[in-house]
Amino acid sequence: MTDATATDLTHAARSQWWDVWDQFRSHKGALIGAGFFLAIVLLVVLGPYLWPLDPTQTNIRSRNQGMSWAHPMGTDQLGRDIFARVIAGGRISMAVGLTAMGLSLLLGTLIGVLAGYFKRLDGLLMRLTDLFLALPLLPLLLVMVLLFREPLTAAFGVETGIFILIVAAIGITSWMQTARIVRGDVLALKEREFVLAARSIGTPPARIITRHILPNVLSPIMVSATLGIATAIITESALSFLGLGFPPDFPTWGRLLNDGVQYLQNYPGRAFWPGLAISLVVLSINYVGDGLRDALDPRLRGR
Amino acid sequence: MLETAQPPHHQTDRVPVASFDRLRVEFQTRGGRVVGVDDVSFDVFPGETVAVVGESGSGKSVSSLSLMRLVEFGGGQITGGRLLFDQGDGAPPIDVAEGNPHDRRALRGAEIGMIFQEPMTALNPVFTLEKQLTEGLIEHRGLTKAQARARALDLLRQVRIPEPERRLSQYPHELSGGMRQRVVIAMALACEPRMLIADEPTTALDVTIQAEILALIDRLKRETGTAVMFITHDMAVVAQMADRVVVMYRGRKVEEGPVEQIFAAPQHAYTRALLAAVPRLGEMQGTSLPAPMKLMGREGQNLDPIPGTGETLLEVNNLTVRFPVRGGLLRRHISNVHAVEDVSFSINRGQTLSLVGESGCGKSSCGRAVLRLVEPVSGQIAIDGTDIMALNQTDLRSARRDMQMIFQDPFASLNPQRQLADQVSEPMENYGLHTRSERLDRVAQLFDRVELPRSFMRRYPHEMSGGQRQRIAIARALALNPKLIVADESVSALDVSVQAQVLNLMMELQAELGLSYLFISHDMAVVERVSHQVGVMYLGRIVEIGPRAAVFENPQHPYTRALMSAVPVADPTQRKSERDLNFKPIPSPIHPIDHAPEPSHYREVSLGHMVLETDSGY
Amino acid sequence: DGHVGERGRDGQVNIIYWQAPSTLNPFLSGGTKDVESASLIVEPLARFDETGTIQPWLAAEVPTVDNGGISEDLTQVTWTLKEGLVWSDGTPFTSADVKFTYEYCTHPEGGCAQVTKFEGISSVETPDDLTVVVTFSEPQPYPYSAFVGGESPILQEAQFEPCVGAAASTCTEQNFGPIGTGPFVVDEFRTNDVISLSANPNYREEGKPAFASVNFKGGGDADAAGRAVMQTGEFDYAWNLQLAPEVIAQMEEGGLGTPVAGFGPLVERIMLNNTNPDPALGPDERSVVRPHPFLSDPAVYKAMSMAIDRPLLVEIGYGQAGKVGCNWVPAPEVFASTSIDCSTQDLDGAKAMLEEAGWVDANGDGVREKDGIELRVLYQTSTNAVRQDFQALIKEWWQEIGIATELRNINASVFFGGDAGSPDTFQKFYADVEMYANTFNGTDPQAYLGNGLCDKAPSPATQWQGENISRFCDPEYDALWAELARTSGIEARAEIAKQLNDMIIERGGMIPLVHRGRLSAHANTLGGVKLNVWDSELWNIADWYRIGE
Amino acid sequence: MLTFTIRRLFFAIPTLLFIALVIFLLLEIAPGDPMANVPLTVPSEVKEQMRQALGLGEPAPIRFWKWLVQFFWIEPLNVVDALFGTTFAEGQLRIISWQNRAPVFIAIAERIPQTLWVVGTAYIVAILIAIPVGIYSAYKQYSVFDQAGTFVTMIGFSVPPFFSGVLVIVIFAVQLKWFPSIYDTTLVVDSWAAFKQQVLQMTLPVMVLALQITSQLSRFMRASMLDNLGQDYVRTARAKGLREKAVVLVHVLRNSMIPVVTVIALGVPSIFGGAIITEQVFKVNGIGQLLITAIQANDLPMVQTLTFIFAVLIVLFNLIADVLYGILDPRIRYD
Ligand SMILES: Nc1ncnc2c1ncn2[C@@H]1O[C@H](COP(=O)(O)OP(=O)(O)OP(=O)(O)O)[C@@H](O)[C@H]1O
Ligand SMILES: Nc1ncnc2c1ncn2[C@@H]1O[C@H](COP(=O)(O)OP(=O)(O)OP(=O)(O)O)[C@@H](O)[C@H]1O
Ligand SMILES: [Mg+2]
Ligand SMILES: [Mg+2]
Repeated sequence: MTDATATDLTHAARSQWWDVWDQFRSHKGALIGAGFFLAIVLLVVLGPYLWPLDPTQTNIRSRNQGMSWAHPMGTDQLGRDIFARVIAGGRISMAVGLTAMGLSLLLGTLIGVLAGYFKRLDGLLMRLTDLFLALPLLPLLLVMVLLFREPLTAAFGVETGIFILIVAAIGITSWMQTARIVRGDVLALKEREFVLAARSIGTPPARIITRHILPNVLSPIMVSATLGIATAIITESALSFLGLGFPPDFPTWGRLLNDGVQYLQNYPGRAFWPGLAISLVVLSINYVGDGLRDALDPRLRGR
Repeated sequence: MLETAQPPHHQTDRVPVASFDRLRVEFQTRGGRVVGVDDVSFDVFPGETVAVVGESGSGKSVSSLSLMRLVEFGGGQITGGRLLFDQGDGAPPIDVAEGNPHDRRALRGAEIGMIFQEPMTALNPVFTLEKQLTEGLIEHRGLTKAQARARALDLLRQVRIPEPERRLSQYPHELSGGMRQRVVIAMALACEPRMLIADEPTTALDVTIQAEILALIDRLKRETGTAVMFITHDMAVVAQMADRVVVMYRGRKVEEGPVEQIFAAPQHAYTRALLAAVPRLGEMQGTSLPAPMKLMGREGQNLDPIPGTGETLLEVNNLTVRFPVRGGLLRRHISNVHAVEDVSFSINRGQTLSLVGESGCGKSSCGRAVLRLVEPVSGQIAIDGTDIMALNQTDLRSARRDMQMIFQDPFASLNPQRQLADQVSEPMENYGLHTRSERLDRVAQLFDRVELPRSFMRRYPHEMSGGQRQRIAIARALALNPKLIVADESVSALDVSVQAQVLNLMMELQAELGLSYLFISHDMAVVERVSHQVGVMYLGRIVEIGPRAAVFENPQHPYTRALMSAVPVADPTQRKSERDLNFKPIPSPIHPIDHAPEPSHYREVSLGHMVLETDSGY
Repeated sequence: DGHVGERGRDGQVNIIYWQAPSTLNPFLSGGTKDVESASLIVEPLARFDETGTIQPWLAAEVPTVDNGGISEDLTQVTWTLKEGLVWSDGTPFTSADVKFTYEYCTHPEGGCAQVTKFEGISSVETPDDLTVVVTFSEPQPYPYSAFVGGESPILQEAQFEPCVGAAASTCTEQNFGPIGTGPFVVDEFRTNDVISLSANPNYREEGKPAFASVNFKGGGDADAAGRAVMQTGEFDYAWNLQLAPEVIAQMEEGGLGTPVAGFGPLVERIMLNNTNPDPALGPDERSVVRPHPFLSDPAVYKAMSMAIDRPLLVEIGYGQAGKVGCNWVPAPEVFASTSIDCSTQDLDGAKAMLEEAGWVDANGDGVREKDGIELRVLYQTSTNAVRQDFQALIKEWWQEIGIATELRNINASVFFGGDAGSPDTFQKFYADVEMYANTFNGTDPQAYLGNGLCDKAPSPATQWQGENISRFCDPEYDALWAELARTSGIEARAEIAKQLNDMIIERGGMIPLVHRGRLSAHANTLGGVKLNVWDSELWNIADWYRIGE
Repeated sequence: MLTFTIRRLFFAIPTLLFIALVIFLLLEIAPGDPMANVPLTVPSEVKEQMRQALGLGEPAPIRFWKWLVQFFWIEPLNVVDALFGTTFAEGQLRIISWQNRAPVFIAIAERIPQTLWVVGTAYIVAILIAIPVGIYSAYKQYSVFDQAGTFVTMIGFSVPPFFSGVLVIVIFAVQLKWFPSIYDTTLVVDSWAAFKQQVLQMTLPVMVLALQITSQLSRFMRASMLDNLGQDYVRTARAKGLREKAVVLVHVLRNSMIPVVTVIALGVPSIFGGAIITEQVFKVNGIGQLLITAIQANDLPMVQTLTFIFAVLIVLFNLIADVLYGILDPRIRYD
């Protein structure tokens, strides 16, 4: 055995994240997905500098144009440049997706870990999770939007206010799955010997959670995360569809897609481009998620 | 390599059932092609047991799976050699390695039966035993359901499963590990195969059950003339079972020969090292103190016995541990698992007390209760005069500095996500000892101490072998300079050679640092090697406790005797004659909440050698 | 080709309304979808035709002063019913049913949505089975409100008798299946989904309706409804296609149906706040205290109006279904003022006007100011794609003439919800300008023009109820309106109405934008459709027929 | 098992009451008014009168209590009356919708058939597609089929139904004219032709919905199969010489189905809840559309009742999923 691992010993000592990266790199789909995702992120972040057209600038003389050099994705019914709108929409949609996912992960992980680790809290927190699962999402979202939209827009301005609201609405209604998964994993981890070992060497509970439990539930959390971004983007678009999302003068991918649906026959491009953007992001994120799951699983990495 | 070595009863006119001919198997992995076995050749004759031995990863399983053509399903590929199998109908043997694995289906189950290592997972959890037993019969023998059922009953009787009718409708989880393994054996035997492959069939089992299973396989071989290929890394089992032995090392066969020859005059250096590492029951007869083992290829070993001191370090009195069982509509506490029942013992400074006993008898619970990792129901625990039971959580935490634990599974007891140095320094960090750089120095010293290169400090557990991981666990336990270490099955999961190294390490540390161990194990040979005192546990109670020599040489309690007789001895000349080992099934440790067990009463046989007089349920 | 023949010869007609009817009792809802679907079944005494002319329906003739139906002092109207009318269940239709309808809707606990139709009536008498005498407490120069039009049909007393007052809401069977005199009877009513109807066997006209059954589907969106008529041919008639003009054009290329437009008095307008909406004033003072800091200056609101390119708005938002709107009351024809023209955008003129009035951009931030007051407006409306397009465009134009605009849009159900506790209703008007559309029922604008009266302004005192949203207040206007209320004779009334219309626009009540029409579509095989915006669109369904190949 | 079920049912009652309260409070504090859809031409005093007629004047706790009584007592009595012709519930006020002033359960009963037809069929179709796809993808992991399957399921996961719905309408109803674009809820299936018509009108919405459900289910199925394919008992089964088909479709499948079946059970409430957007796009006018119109019209009794029914179903199916788990997996024994 010692001999068998002799070759192992010659490897230079490396950090854990190098290993993860190595494993990730060997997953072709994940690598391509990550590439696409990065490209999209860069585009929406740097887009406004590279493509200086104002997404809200109307131009009546060039309405409903097709693809051209001046307007790579054409223009809409008020002559606004769709490319600029897709970029601007992406900023909001991606930001919503990422932060809503972050919030839902934070909640889900917190509740999952607490419920899994502290037996006394388990019953209470799991009933809470049940409650949220049983609460019908749509009316809940609706009520939240109707209720807090005005105070928040008053306090933070339209954009930030509604952003906070949508992110909170999506985050608060989507953490339950994560919480359940994390709790299950924590329950299992708690019985693992290394947690017992940590207890026997005097590690306090808080440190056991942060050092021993959390890193080991990272893999399911990451998978929830990647799915969460996609769901959040889609939920935001569904909210827009039902008239509950950002105000109509804010381009988001969901809103652009929704507006474009009416013109599907006249100007298919109007629905196609934002639709493509959403699909690309979801696809790439899912592939990244697949790769991450493999990369974060020590069993796979150990081989 | 050693083709000249012929088994005594082997006549040249007999045809081997299976012959491996320059077998080579490769695996396609992410990291490229890996050779599993290479150039392996040996024969298996009817009515003969060939033991294939070697450390973990040496290619034992891969060879056997190749013969079943199952290796392809695990991503392997037979890239060279032939696998001749004789179907016994006078026709020339067929080459199993040809064709695609699906075409060899007729062979599997019908001609070759296979028993796997893990009885817990080898059975499909959602089907009844009847379904799993009859499937193969219906498939290969074309029996009707009723016929198959009759045969299944027959098989269960053959493997001595009580109440076979009832078992047929049960699910695997309703059976104990030993029974499950019998079912697996019955399944393998269902179609009366010409050859039986047993891949570590007893590694996961208790000694008592192991003895039964081994006897069963041996009897079947003799009665039916089946050829048996027996895979194991346990030399004691080999000595008991094999007619011939094939030794494998890193994917190659290094030695082959009759069992007596292998044990008496091993040729290859690896075989010699392997044998030297095996603790043999009875080896220590006549001595009273434990001493490190002599290992191959190690110079300047200090093999002095370890005397310890006569000063008491740990004193445990009337320890009782119970786990509540909830039930009913309101999930009220209705009964208790009596895991540890009125147990008393003491450990001297620098000495080792071993607890032995079958799975579930309460050894781990007892060890954990000493550290109050599980809360005892009652009893006194005093270490160095400190009353552990009286401490509050804060004081308990600081008291734990004196007591550390090493666990069974070195893979499970290390956090897979943290670097080794961090894990070793964690206890010091917890108690705020030393500065960061001092801690690093200390970790480096500890690595030296457990004989690991310092370059390993930035590694992760998965980058280590099992033995290395266990060393890390020991280093971590040593970090706080404890007085007592509870070693819970610390070497059970390791290969023999590694096990010997770790045992030696522990003993050296004891000699140098004056550590005391509470050593928990079910392996009698290991216990004999390391302990000053031995306690035998049964159903939560210590049935016999005393100096090692006294307990091993003069066992008084019937359970201790049964246990001793079940242990296989690593010596083919001392084969146990076939007796019907008849162990009673262990009664349930669950009692209603108002059950008040009798206190334990002991009879002193000789100085310090106590035997339980109270009814232990055995 | 189907014009004449026996009843029910043309099989089924399929109608789609993208808003689904929730009840067939128009007195309980007031929603257009409910009123129009009910008009297939229950009918009024008289109704308006496609030109807005009143026509006798269940009455033998329309009462006028000339034919003696209206008393000289304008306080009594006598309706004479057609003879031999029967309900669809075969029982005779009598004046008692008319009187019952009046009692039903005016019951204080009934929650009748059409109760204003019966305002001013002191009694309804039935001297005989065919005569109904309606007495008003004051002279009514225009008495065609009660029992006229699709919103005020006659219910059967025998059926609705148990449903008066608080019991109205428990009468599911009646509300979902009223017995009427109209061309169709209800077979099945599924709320918010679909209504199945079949020809009324007792319908008063021989050979009508031509269709044996009606499938009235509701729900979805205008897009799908238009597609179902013009592109897939699944339906014969689609109501109110509020769609982008180019989408309509594309659908028309499907070749199966034709869009038809009709114009009533519906006007999309920007209301100007005549009070000060400054948040600093606090909720009870906001939009109560006069005047507005800068909107009271005619130069400002006139410049704002001149800066708007209305033809473009029409083209983008409504196409065929819109016209440039310069008036508050754009229809009927006789009441439409012609004195204001607003169809050309004049940005330079607007700038000049502001300049002249002293609004200049002295500090160079692009916003004009005067006496320390900057021209910054908060422009709110309900959430709706076309309205937000309008907002975007108008904001740009106003920016160009130096008026900074902040846009705000509010969920329609809150904006129009009338919840006195919400700060966002259109009635509270906590903004400088707001945009929405409004109209009136029937053809007489008197009540509608009354929305400009001082005492109709919403305020905390009235729990923010009241229809004078812009808080326009001008004693001259009030006096002129009182005169209108006393004048009879259509010409004279029209003259005063036009003056009132001009007055409110010239003096800063509102900026009309688009005169909106109703655009519906019918299949090319459906004959007899006459789009009527003054009454139910389905008013003449009895005359509809299938055009043979 | 029985005690487990009983205990869970027992605990469900306070949970449900609490959920009912939460829903009520949420709806109560949300702004919006049932009169918002009444045209502007109706003066505000009239609207106020209509509000009073809806019982809006009463304080919230009384309305909640009334609703509870109506939901848990009067409505069940009405069901009894309808079944046995009794008159227990006569004269008792049922839960009345604010939109049309009719008992909400009448509308709900009308909506259930089409929701079951469309969403239920989609669910079944999705299961029938997803399971084989998942099995095959897992069995041939990283094969072309698996990769293509992954790609398609991801697309299905990422395309919102309001887009895919209109897309299939434009393609199949407008361009090809194969299927109708608007669902006819009055169609009675009493003949072969009507059945054909029903199949035709269901095709598009079922297609759109099934794509989504398939996407998710097949992912689950694949993961679960992969988990089980590596288990030891699979090797045992092969060592017995069973056919590969038997190994995969009997041994592995049965184990893999355990988590998937519970996922399927947990998804059943969504059938009743309807697929809001898809129903809207195809005018199916099922439960989902009822809910959304009720929300838009601020019809609180309807929203409250529907959402609560939905919550009940979720709680119930959570329990069913747990029980199913116990039944399918002999290792699990709830006490
Ligand atoms: N599926 C696989 N993929 C890659 N390599 C494999 C696979 N199975 C076995 N191997 C490699 O083949 C070699 C032989 O493995 P094998 O399982 O035969 O060992 P073994 O002697 O049975 O060990 P153990 O005692 O641990 O069971 C090892 O180096 C192992 O890493
Ligand atoms: N946390 C627990 N809750 C309930 N019962 C427990 C718990 N831990 C152990 N037990 C029960 O207590 C008894 C003793 O268990 P323990 O783990 O001490 O046995 P052991 O001798 O260490 O066995 P093994 O050799 O398998 O490790 C067993 O019957 C076990 O099922
Ligand atoms: Mg092996
Ligand atoms: Mg143990």
